[in-house]
Amino acid sequence: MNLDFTPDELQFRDEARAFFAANVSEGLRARVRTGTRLEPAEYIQWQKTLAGHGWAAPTWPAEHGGTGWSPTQYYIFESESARADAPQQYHQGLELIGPIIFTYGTPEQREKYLPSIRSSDHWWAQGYSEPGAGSDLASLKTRAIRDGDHYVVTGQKIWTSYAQVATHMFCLVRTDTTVRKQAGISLLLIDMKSLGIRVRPILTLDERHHVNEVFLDEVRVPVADLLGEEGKGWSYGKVLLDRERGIACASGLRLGQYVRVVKDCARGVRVGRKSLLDTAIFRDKLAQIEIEMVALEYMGLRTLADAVAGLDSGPRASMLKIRWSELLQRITELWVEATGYDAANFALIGSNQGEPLSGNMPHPVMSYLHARVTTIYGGSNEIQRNVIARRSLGL
Amino acid sequence: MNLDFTPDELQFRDEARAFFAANVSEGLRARVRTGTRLEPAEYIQWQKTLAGHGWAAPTWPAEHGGTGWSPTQYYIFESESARADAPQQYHQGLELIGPIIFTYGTPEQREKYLPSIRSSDHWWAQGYSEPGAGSDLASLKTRAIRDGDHYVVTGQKIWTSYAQVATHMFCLVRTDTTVRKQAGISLLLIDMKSLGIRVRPILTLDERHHVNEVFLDEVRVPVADLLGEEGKGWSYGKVLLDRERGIACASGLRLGQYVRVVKDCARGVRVGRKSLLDTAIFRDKLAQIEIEMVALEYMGLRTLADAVAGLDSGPRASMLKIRWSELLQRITELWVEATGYDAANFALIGSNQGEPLSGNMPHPVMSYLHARVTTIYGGSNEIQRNVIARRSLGL
Amino acid sequence: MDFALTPEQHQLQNSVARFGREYGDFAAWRRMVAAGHAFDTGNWRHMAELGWLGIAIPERDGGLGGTPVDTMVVMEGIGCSLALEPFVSSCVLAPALLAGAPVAVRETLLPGIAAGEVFVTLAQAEPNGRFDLSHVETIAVPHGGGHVLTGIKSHVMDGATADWFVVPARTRGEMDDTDGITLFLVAADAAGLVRENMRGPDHRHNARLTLDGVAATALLGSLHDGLAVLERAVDAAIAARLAEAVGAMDALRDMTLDYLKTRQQFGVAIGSFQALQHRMVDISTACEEARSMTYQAVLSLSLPRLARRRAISAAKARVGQTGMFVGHQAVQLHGGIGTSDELAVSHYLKRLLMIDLSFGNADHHRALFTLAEDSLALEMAA
Amino acid sequence: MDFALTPEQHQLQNSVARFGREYGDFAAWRRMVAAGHAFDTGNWRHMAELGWLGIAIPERDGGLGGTPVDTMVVMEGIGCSLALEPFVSSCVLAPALLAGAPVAVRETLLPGIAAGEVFVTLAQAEPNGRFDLSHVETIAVPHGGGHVLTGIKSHVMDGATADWFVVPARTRGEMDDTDGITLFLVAADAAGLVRENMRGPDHRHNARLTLDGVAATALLGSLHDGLAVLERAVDAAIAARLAEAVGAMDALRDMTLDYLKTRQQFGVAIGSFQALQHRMVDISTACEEARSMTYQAVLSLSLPRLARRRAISAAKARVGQTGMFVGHQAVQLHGGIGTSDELAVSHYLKRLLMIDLSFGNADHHRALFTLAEDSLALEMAA
Repeated sequence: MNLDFTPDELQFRDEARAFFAANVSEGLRARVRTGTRLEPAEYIQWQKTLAGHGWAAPTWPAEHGGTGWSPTQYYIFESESARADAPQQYHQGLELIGPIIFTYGTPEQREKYLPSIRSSDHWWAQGYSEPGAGSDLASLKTRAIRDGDHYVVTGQKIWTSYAQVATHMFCLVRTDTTVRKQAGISLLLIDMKSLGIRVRPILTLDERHHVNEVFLDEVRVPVADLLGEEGKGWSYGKVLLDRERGIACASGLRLGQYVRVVKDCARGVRVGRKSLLDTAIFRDKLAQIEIEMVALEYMGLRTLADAVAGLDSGPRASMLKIRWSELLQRITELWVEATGYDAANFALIGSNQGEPLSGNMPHPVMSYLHARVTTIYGGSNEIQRNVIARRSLGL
Repeated sequence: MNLDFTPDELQFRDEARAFFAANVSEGLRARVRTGTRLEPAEYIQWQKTLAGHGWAAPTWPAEHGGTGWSPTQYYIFESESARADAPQQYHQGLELIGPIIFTYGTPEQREKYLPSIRSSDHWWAQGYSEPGAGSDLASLKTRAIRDGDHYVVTGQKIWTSYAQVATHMFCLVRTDTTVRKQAGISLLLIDMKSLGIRVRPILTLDERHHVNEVFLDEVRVPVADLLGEEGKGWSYGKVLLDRERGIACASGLRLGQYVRVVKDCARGVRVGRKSLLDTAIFRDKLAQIEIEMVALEYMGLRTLADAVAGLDSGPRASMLKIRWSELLQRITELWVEATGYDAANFALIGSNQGEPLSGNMPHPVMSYLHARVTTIYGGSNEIQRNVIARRSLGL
Repeated sequence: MDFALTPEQHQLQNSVARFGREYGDFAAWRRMVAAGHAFDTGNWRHMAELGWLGIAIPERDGGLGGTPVDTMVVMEGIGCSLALEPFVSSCVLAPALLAGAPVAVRETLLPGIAAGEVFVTLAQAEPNGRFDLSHVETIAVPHGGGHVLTGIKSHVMDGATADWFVVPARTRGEMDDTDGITLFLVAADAAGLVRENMRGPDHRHNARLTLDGVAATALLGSLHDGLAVLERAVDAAIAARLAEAVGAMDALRDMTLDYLKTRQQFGVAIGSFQALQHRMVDISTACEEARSMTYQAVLSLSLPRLARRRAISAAKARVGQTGMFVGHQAVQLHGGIGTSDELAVSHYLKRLLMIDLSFGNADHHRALFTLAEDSLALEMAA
Repeated sequence: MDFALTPEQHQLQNSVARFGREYGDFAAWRRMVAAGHAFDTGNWRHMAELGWLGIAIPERDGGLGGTPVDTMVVMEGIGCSLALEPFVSSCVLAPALLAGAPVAVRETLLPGIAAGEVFVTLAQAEPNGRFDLSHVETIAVPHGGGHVLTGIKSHVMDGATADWFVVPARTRGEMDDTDGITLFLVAADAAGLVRENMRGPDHRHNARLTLDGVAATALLGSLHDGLAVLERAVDAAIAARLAEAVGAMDALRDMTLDYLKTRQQFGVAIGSFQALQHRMVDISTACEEARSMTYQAVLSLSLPRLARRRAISAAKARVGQTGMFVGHQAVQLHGGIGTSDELAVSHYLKRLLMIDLSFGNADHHRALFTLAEDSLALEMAA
């Protein structure tokens, strides 16, 4: 049992550190430090920067154009990235469909889709949730009817992130309505330019547009874009859900960025003759969060080590998702608290409408509001607890 | 809407205050301030003091020998009692069976039992829980078979407080096994001197003996000691459970005693050059508890006002039980925390075994341990939440 | 001792509820907000006609001379319907701040406030003051028989639409001294006053003021001695604000309970899941706590200072916490749809967030509670 | 980077588990405790034979020269079986405190400790010192070539059965100075030493010492400079203690899960109720957190001081909290039976309570964490 890196790993760490130092501009760094989601163009630019260095797909095997890194290298990469206030990569193509394509896809599908995911020339959206199928994905209703060489898809998806800019959507559809629930569900790769697709923006509570409703009205999808076997889409979907939680594990490393921002903020706030950061109560709450983050970090490291050793890490991925999202919410709550009355400044109005606000506003409030989503998406924390209780505790 | 007392009520408050000032000896006060349960002899003595003043049964109507007070007078009585560090009355006879006897009992039963409850010549124990029937009381198994003028009772009760000193036990028994669950349950008043009763002490986690197992082996109970109608015992039982929660409402007033004790304790503990009470973090935690106690107090007052007005207070009684027990646990946890390393001093050993410890030990730890029971007894907090969800929220 | 409303208050409550039904349409609210309005002027006129705007104004000044309980009844309705009208600032806080003002000022402002034609608010918070009422850096210096004011007031509730500001400024002493604070009346269009308008996440229109030698219209109350009036007025405003929180919390509770009963997942209503049931119970308990705390806060306004301060700070801290709990859990239990701007749920959360912040957050008020508690203990001992 | 045990450590773990099965009978434990024994001397002898008592003692001093991970493996087993043996005080803390002791002292004590024949513990806590290691009022004055000590040590872990005490005393400076603290060895039967023995709620036998001109047997390490050694030894002891907590927590988790699956109410196993399922998940998560924290604490012992201090204090705070959570919830989910002295559940809770308290509680270590964090930041900036 040890936490030491090998000489090779240390060398890789230095390489990664140098890469981030050279490639994360002060502007991008500042942008990341606002704590809010990047714009698609920013994500794409960063992905191209990584691709230029051969680091487009840190979790993919080399044979599919990935870096072929060990889990430890991936951990080093992610922690150096977080340390440098570099952006996270946008994950839906890279983590949620890419691995399915290289695992279950045909050679043609791999060739057609994988390079564009790495280069971010394609932007993938996830078409899973439906108005009546949120936590209960297996009850989804979007129909795909075979018609010659095509499926004709009709239905409605919701909470589709960035559908407004996506070039493609991977989509769970029902190809057989005679069987129950999970059976009869297939996974289609759909070109967003197809006729019959309509995207309706949904404004979220942070007043931003990143999710959508997607209406599919007799959309014709070539049978060649069926992923894997008909009726087995559900099983691939479960792999996706598991990977999505894996992402949450890496996200844990990013919490440190928020803590740095909260500390900077609190340091600048005066309470009497002290800075807020030096008041006992505030600092104690922050310390509590930081300590819980250490626990999260080491739970993540143990999960990583299990991955290196090829072991099943049991329910720890779900636990990480729960703990990470709860901590993110508490950090952003503390951030809003630190800002004091400034939190009321969401936007200028009147003659200087649209101009930026002072003191990093409204980022703390936007981050706080956006963080409310993290205990809901990717399998709500209630669902995660159900899953742990059933699968791991046998209840 | 106002919180003012009438002139009569103010006069009563002065009377109560004077009574407690005159009748709570410094020794008794100190005993109450240890925060641990009194011994039966101490309860009995205090009950006799109250009885001597005509205040034996503050919640009973005058026609049954009670004070006939309004709910407001009862509130005044209880708050003055708490303020003076007077003991609470032992409630099982007074609150859990007395009211059933005067509501549903025969004139003979009233005459036989009520005066001795008030004078505390009888000590009543509650025979409800069984090893297989804790939260699920309706599944109790103790049988009572009619044999002439007697019931013959066989079975086992558990968690019976003070059965070792009780003169009587009110006991739920199954008189009909052909019907399901609640039906077929009757309430018997059992003389603890009856043949066939065996009491086995259960030591609880605070290392004290106040609960017991009670084994009943063909115990003959006169039919005259059936309370109310055969098979209706369950409905009286529900009244008891509701009253038990009502007691919790008054108990809320007692939390202030604990807070005073914790403050005294913390004032005497040094942290560097300060007292622990003056350190920001400790004081903040205490303030949080005190503030929640204010909320509890006013929820109690609203419940009281509803009682005065003859209104149903909905789920508030269950809410009070939940909040009171949670707060008591947090106060006693803070008390233990305040004591620091002294909390490890539970008892002297060796040559001076049995001698008292310094610094009020081991009362904080005993109180803390005993408080664990309060979220379990009288309908566990989980059951209370079920009840609120079903009855009040319609879930 | 009772918590019942008088028949008149019941009537007011019914009238508030009717008003909510008539004007409290969320789709209309969203359209209004999208159009950039600070609030609905039609609503405001109607409130004025119903006499509500004068409830906290003495009869001699053209108001109804109502009690804090009357104000509470109105504010619950406002909270319930997410109304953005500047009731607390103009109709609760301002009249209390003007309690000791010269008759001429009262005659000018108070009937106008009651009629809904004049808007007054408090400009207290300063950049380095956090939540402390006695932190006043803004300086007032005598000038031509009056005073001119210089300083920054960084967060002025409802400041974007106010005609007048009550501005605490320092007339003597050091930064955090309790002595030497004087209240001044400043016109929104006074020379030297720069106003930046900002909307909150809750869509309220607030402002930041920069005063550079601004001539005060009047001195309110007595020189150097403004803190006591300020503190009392803020306590009255807090009590009103908490009633708003109670209204918002109850609304969230009701819509969440309704959602649990109707939303189907896994073939059943999600309200059949015990973990969600227990959460819903905790939401309901939080609402009961907040209501109880608000009652005691409202009823404390007539008590001596320390008892009032203890009660108000206890309530402000706890209602803030329970409000955030209910807001967060309402969003969580609604799931995805709860995070949509199109549903009212998250707007209530944002309003509760701003209420938690207003007049100082829970940490601040726990500290004030402890101060009051210790002072009361000393008083008792003496 | 890996968290795997070596084959030897796996073997040790198996041996500890076997030991637990053979000796860890709760009924026997209760009988032993009822008979007033501090611990099971048979167990202790057996542990000595297995070599465990010398794990943290260098080979040159007659020990096995093991790593903190080896100690962790043993302590987990101790926690799991509620063993009361004074392993941490005599076999972890004492060897670390004696690291800089004269050879003669080491030769006298360490082989005896490893053999289970000598018991040494630390007498650090003082009545006014709370949890602060640098709070030393006990005075050591030179006398006849050595020192005599006067003061009170109010809580000495396993002090009732110790033969020797390591006593920090002040040789210069003021009460809370970090400089001027010197470690002395004092015999339990030294003249002028009064020992009051007390058992804890967890049935450990501790002591309170009053020293009135007690002659020290030896000075350990260098004069005035004892704090660094003390702090390092305490950190090693904390890491061991946390492994004990992890063992106790896992045991509680397992017995609670088992209870949920077997206890029937309302005609079903109570583990079918979702609210209890979710609680059980939170218990399991708390156990995972505690284990992760303990690993990082154990692995931090070789790091530079500030990094070690940060890691240890983070772990001590969090394991304390998660331990109390698991203890409380285990009792709660067991219901009435969980509060009975006859069941092991509440004894684990009491042990976890005492572990939370030992070497300073969560509040104390959050403050120390912040200190280390800030110092590390300064170091990084420099």
